[in-house]
Amino acid sequence: MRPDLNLLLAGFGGQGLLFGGKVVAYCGLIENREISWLPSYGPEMRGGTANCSVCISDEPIGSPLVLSPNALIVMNLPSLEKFIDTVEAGGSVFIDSSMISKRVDRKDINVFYIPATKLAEENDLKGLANMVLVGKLCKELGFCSKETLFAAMEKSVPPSKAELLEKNKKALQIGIDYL
Amino acid sequence: MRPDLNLLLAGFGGQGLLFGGKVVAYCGLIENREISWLPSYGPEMRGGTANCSVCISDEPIGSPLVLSPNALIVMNLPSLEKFIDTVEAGGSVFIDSSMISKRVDRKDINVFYIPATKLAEENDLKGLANMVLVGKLCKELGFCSKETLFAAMEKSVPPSKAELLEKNKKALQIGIDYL
Amino acid sequence: MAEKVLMKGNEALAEAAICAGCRHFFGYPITPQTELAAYMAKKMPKIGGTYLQAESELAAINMVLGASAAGVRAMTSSSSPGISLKTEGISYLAGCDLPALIINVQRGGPGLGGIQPSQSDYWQATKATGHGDFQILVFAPSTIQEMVDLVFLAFDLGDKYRMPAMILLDGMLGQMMEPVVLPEAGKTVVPDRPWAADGHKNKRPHNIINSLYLDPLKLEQTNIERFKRYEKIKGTEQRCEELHTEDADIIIVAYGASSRVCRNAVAAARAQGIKAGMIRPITLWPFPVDTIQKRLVSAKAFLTVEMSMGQMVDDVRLAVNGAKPVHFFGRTGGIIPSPPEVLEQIELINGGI
Amino acid sequence: MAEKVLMKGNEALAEAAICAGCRHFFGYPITPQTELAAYMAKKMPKIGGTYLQAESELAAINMVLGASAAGVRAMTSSSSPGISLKTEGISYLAGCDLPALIINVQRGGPGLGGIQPSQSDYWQATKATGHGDFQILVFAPSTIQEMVDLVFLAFDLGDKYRMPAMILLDGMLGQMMEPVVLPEAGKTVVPDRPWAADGHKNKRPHNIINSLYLDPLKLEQTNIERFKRYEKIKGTEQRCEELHTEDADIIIVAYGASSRVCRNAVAAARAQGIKAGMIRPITLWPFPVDTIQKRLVSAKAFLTVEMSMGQMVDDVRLAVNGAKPVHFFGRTGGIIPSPPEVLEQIELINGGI
Amino acid sequence: MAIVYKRPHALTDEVFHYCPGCTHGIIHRLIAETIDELEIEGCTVGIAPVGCAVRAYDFFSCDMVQAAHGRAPAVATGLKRARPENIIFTYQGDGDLAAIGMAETVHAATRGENITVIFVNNAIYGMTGGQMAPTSLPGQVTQTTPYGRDTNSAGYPIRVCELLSTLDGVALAQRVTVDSVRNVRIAKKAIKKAFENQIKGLGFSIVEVVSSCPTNWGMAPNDALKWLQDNMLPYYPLGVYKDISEGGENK
Amino acid sequence: MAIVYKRPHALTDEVFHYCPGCTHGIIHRLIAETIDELEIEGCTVGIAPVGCAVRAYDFFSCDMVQAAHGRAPAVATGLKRARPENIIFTYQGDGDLAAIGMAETVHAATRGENITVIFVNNAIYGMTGGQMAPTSLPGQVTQTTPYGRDTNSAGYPIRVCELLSTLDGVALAQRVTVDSVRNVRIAKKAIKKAFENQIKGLGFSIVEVVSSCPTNWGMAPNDALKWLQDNMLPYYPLGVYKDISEGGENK
Amino acid sequence: MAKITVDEKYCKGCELCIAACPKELIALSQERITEKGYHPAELTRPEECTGCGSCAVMCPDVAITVER
Amino acid sequence: MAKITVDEKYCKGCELCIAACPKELIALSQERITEKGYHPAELTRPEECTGCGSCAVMCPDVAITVER
Ligand SMILES: Cc1ncc(C[n+]2csc(CCOP(=O)(O)OP(=O)(O)O)c2C)c(N)n1
Ligand SMILES: Cc1ncc(C[n+]2csc(CCOP(=O)(O)OP(=O)(O)O)c2C)c(N)n1
Ligand code: SF4
Ligand code: SF4
Ligand code: SF4
Ligand code: SF4
Ligand code: SF4
Ligand code: SF4
Ligand SMILES: [Mg+2]
Ligand SMILES: [Mg+2]
Repeated sequence: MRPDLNLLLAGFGGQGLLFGGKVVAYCGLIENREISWLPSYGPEMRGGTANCSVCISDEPIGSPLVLSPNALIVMNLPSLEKFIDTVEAGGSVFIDSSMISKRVDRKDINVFYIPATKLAEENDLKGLANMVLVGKLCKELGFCSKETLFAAMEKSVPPSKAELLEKNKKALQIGIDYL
Repeated sequence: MRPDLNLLLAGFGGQGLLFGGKVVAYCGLIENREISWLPSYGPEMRGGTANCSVCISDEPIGSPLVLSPNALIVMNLPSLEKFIDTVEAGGSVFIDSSMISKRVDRKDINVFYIPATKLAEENDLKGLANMVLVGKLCKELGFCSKETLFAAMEKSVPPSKAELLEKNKKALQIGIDYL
Repeated sequence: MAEKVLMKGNEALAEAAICAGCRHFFGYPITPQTELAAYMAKKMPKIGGTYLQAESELAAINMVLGASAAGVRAMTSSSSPGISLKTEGISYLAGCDLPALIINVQRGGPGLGGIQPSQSDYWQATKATGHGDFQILVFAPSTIQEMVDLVFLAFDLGDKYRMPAMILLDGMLGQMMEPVVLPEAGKTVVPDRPWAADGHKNKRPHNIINSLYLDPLKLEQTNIERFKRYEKIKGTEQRCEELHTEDADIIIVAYGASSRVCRNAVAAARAQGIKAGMIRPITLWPFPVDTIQKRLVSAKAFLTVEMSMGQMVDDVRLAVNGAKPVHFFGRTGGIIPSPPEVLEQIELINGGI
Repeated sequence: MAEKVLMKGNEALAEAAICAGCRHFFGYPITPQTELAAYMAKKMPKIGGTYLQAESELAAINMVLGASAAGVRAMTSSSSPGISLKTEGISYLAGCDLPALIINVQRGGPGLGGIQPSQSDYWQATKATGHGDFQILVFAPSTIQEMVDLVFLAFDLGDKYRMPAMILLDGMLGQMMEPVVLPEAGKTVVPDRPWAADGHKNKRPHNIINSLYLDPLKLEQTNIERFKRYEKIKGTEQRCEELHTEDADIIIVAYGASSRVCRNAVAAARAQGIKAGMIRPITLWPFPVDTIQKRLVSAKAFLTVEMSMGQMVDDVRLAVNGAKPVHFFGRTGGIIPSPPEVLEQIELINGGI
Repeated sequence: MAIVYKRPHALTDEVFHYCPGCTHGIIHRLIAETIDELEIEGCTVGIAPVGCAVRAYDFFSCDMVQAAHGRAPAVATGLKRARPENIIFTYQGDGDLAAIGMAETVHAATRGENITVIFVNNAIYGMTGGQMAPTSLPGQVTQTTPYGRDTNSAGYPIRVCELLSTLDGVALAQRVTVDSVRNVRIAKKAIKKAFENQIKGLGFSIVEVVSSCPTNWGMAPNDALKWLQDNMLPYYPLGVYKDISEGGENK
Repeated sequence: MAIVYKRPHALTDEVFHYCPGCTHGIIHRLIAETIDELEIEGCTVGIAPVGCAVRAYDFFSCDMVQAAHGRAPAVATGLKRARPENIIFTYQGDGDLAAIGMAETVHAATRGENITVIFVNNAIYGMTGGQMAPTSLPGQVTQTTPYGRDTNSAGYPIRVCELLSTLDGVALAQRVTVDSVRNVRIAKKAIKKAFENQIKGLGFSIVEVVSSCPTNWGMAPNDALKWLQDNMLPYYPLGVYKDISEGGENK
Repeated sequence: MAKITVDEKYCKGCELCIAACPKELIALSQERITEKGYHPAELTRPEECTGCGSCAVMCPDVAITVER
Repeated sequence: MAKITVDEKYCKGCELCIAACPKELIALSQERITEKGYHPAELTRPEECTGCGSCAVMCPDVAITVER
């Protein structure tokens, strides 16, 4: 049995976290596993916090709400502060270090600092920091093959938006390549 | 203990049966007994059947709906046909014989035929046949004194309508006097 | 003692509300409660009160909400379909912790149904007068005198616990006449409402009447606090009448119009030697669970009689919790059961115990 | 087999309804069901169907009534406050014996409440979606695939028994995504509706869709006949899932979103040797009384878990009828209970038996 | 001799349950005559309101649906969207259409819903025993305005045709009455046009019929018509308020 | 130097939860300035709608009530009847006032209910994420008219001021906008008049403010104002539709 | 020659036809009473009826058939 | 002499004030970022401000104080 993924993606609304989660969910779907994806918004009208739970498992998924993630993608400071202590021991955290300067104290988890926003902007991929982080997540956790990841991306972007697809793939690749 | 009165007044809407019942109810009230008054209308918009249950008792009244009357005032044929068999043995029936030409077969009840509508019209009391019947009822059953009956009438007619009161009293008296 | 007068139930409710200090009535016409509104329309202008015929039941209940938010005693009345239309508003009243008196003179349903008396909105009144977790106080008078008394109680408890109260009756009680004694004015005092939205007069922080809590933890907290109040009410405000229950083998549970019929049936059963009795809930919520449970030892069976297909019987079953058999007899659609019908049920059960 | 696609619950409901031949959707926007209407707005014009944004929930449910009266499959969707506004119309649908699909994506209440998931409209759905004596079919999916399947079942049973059906879910299920397989078109056939008001074409007497019966005996008769159908449904249409109930000491009863949490909790309890199991009602009305009663012998205690202050627990108690203890654990106001919280309750109960 | 007037086919044999002299009956007949003349009985579905006309479903021979109070336009919308080939009409009183159903009325109108609305304005709630209606006149005594409608507290009457004619979706808004032979004939024409508009797909057509309620006005039927002429017509001027059909003229 | 513009007292310190550039904020400020200038904060009770402005109760310093969707005029009626000495205003969106609340709006207006209604017409349901409103323009793309509002199936927009100005109870019906400094100043005057009318007891006053929703229109705030000028103003002409106050002029 | 027939099943004696007849030919029967208890309308001078139909146009209970 | 003050607690960088200023004196700060993550408005050439208040009139978040 492959290990479960209990992923939480957290940050501001508008950072594409829900979409990022969807791509990850599709990875599970393609590999014929059980999956769930669940968004959650804060009480603000716009620009508030937004996060997204993704579960991938070989067993039917009970609660789709990830309370103790074994993987966390985080794109703003309030979310880091809110969720860092909920990460399971041994879990992995992916931090957009262009948005968050703070460092994590916990020693029982793996923390990756990726200047995702900066990387994206440098590569003319404004707004695709989310995909850089997803690329890195996939590479580090190996919950699916690179082919699956790209196939998932293809499923997630409507065929009408081909140019968007290319950009997203590029962003994934940057994440995969980032050391 | 005085005997219970379970009175049903039945006929067309507009014949004043509900008001007639109210006067009887007030008789009970004045003599400090338990009373109830309950109207019932048919499904027609106007001109349909209308009837009214009045209970007077020395015990608290349970169901105010009179299903087996010991007194029945009836002012049209359909009502007579509908209710005549429900009258308790030994009960009394008061029939407006100007409206109903039919005679009652039952031998176990007392039947009074009063040409109430005719009497009323002859005395310039159009529309007060109801009171003629109530007068007769009171006289025959003696459930209250004549004073009480007239006092009840006074309670039932708003003081602003003095001339109406007089007419009503006159109609009662005609009923009392009718042999 | 004040004089006994003969009044229709609907009119007695109206007069009692006025005696209890209510000066704000908002309603929409519907049979069989029209006399109530007509009475208000006649009286209110004379005493400086408000009778307002709203454009709909929805508007009426929200006018009540506005008036109650402003800190006055306010009420509305309607009948079954109209109450359905008020459910959103009643849920808002509960969510805003506002008192208000709602009268439901029930008629037969579902849909347009009929205009004859019924008790088929029991579940709606006691479990779901709207969406969400909440309760309202529900009173079930069975005489016109009791209607008057319960109007006072409904206003007083509604104020005390800051929650809506309903008087649940039916077309029969609404339209019958019985003698009543109206209480003297001043029997009840409208309490201060420091929480009301009546203008802060630059003397206090602004008051907010609201049921929105975007933070679910806060919303849960308000619910939990409200339910603590409900628990307290369950402990102190259950009311019922017991009739010959001490030695009863068969205990009827019935309220309102059907309890009157059952009163005759119990008498008839006793007359033929059957030990029947009755528990007559006066509060439907809180349901008089304690009294029913008190009688669990002595009673051999329960019989619930309703003018419905069977609704309150579930609350009786929940109270009895399997300890004794619970039977049901009902008529619906506007039919009032007859004492002999109920007696027959008693006899049947008596044969089986 | 058809391909698995990833869909939001709300969208899956919409697509399933279209697959089931529904071409008439009438709704009014409300969170958290907006995706459903948006999906319909996108799809219906492409397939010659009707998406109509009504002026209100009241209008929407009555449009559904009109369309259903005309003989087509029609539906609406809303969330808690909007459902309260539909209760009069739902009572009319029931009184007219019309099928219709109503979706309630519940949110926290009372009043405006919040927009987070909740299960606090259980009583409303199962006991009083309006005034009068009536029931509607109530389905409680717990996965997106099951939503799709239950949409079909709701339409089919609604047609079969000529009554409204509700799918009761919550914001969590409405907005999450899971893989689903959509059924092939043609899996369900919209049956003939000889009773419909679709024009008599001079070929038959006029059809009347009506819920008014001025004669109480007739109204009672329609109610009694409807309740006979209900009895039949109770006998044949109870549905639930059992999880490890055969040997379970503690049986959780939970539906929808909370049942998913409980699934984790049951697994965790089993992992530490506690014999926990779950009965997951799929139909809330008819409630799966039979299954609960079947497990009365072996189970030592029941635990009802809801996202409310405790509503379904009464139905569990009625089914258990005092034979075993029935416990309750709930969160409300938009809070989803966590598996550890539920586990704790299981442990507590386990310590006590 | 040939029969020149008789009961239309589109009426059943049932005796109306209306009070003697109630103009609801005249309006029923005009609708039925129209259905006969347009030969649409087989495809017409009528909607009975909650109000005195609630039992209209027993009186018309076409298929009928009984709608909740005020919701007839919504029900009509559902029927029409489901079966656009059918002819759908609602029959509504002033309480139904202009009080509780105001939102449904305005919105069916602004949507240009292709239906026909027959609106019976008798300035009272007939069925429930004579309460104030949104169209009750200032000063009018009703059960709920026992001292006469006081516009200060009970507001002003609504002129429905004037209100609706501001909306783009309305094809026809005409006010007629049935107080005299001449006006009944005009009313008939208006009703017929309202049905023809629907056949042509022109959109929402409403005919407001100023009517009487002898019972709740407390008058003999002919006196009621006189009261209508003297009191209602000045407040509710007859005429065409909007008409987009060929040759149509607006006020 | 003296302060010539600052936060009015009738606003609390809370940061609005509105999206950047949303004109709801401007309208809030105008109301608050009016309350300050008329010195009525202590006797004013505002009613927050269901819509983006739902949290208005947190933003105004006067007493506030949150009303059910569309029912603000009914709640206002209750408040005003209970305390006629208080100043009551509702703040409502187009979905709230013109869709679900149409009946309450028309009836509060025809009753001449002595209240002030501030009506924010942004041609969309902002709060729920951009569905069609009764005032969405023909052809306008929204979440529920993804191919543009098709008047054949989704009907025509409602012009609220035009509709309400047919009613006798209305004291003021004026349409303004807040797209420019000049128009904001006109809007302010209208709002102030609507409050003054209430103080004078003139009856129902409504100010319709043509507004923007940058988020759901999918535009930057300044672009949204441009779109408003180009598309909404031609459909919703600014001006006074009814004004019974001294020197008042009707369109 | 023309005539009207009043169907007594329907007639409620409302008198609208009476007021409508330009020739004042209709009256309520003083003797006859219908099943519902109304005095029905009847043509008093049949020979004068023109069959104009005014009575039928005004009859709210659709009780009148006119032949001409 | 006149000046405006933008309260960064309120400013959401919507740019309405920028378009409103007749003298085009306002711009979003490129460096500064508010707690809510917006670039706030600031007065670029303070000496030219007339205190006309146009910016404050248009500010939807009531962030601007004008002194004159
Ligand atoms: C929801 C609801 N509210 C109220 C009623 C009661 N009701 C029945 S008819 C009616 C008014 C009828 O008046 P109108 O529409 O003017 O018709 P009319 O009887 O005058 O022809 C009312 C309020 C109801 N049945 N349902
Ligand atoms: C009864 C009910 N129906 C629907 C909703 C959902 N709802 C919330 S806001 C809203 C529309 C808001 O639009 P509008 O009134 O135009 O205000 P805006 O957000 O555009 O300012 C809706 C439909 C609700 N809360 N209650
Ligand atoms: S109550 Fe009035 S409207 Fe109704 S049937 Fe009688 S006369 Fe006609
Ligand atoms: S969604 Fe639109 S109306 Fe609502 S706050 Fe944002 S911009 Fe303003
Ligand atoms: S109008 Fe018709 S119902 Fe009236 S009296 Fe003449 S025939 Fe009879
Ligand atoms: S047809 Fe003409 S003339 Fe003959 S009775 Fe009728 S109204 Fe008179
Ligand atoms: S208008 Fe106000 S909120 Fe917008 S940028 Fe300028 S100061 Fe900031
Ligand atoms: S006060 Fe006038 S000149 Fe000064 S910044 Fe504002 S708009 Fe520009
Ligand atoms: Mg009317
Ligand atoms: Mg809007």
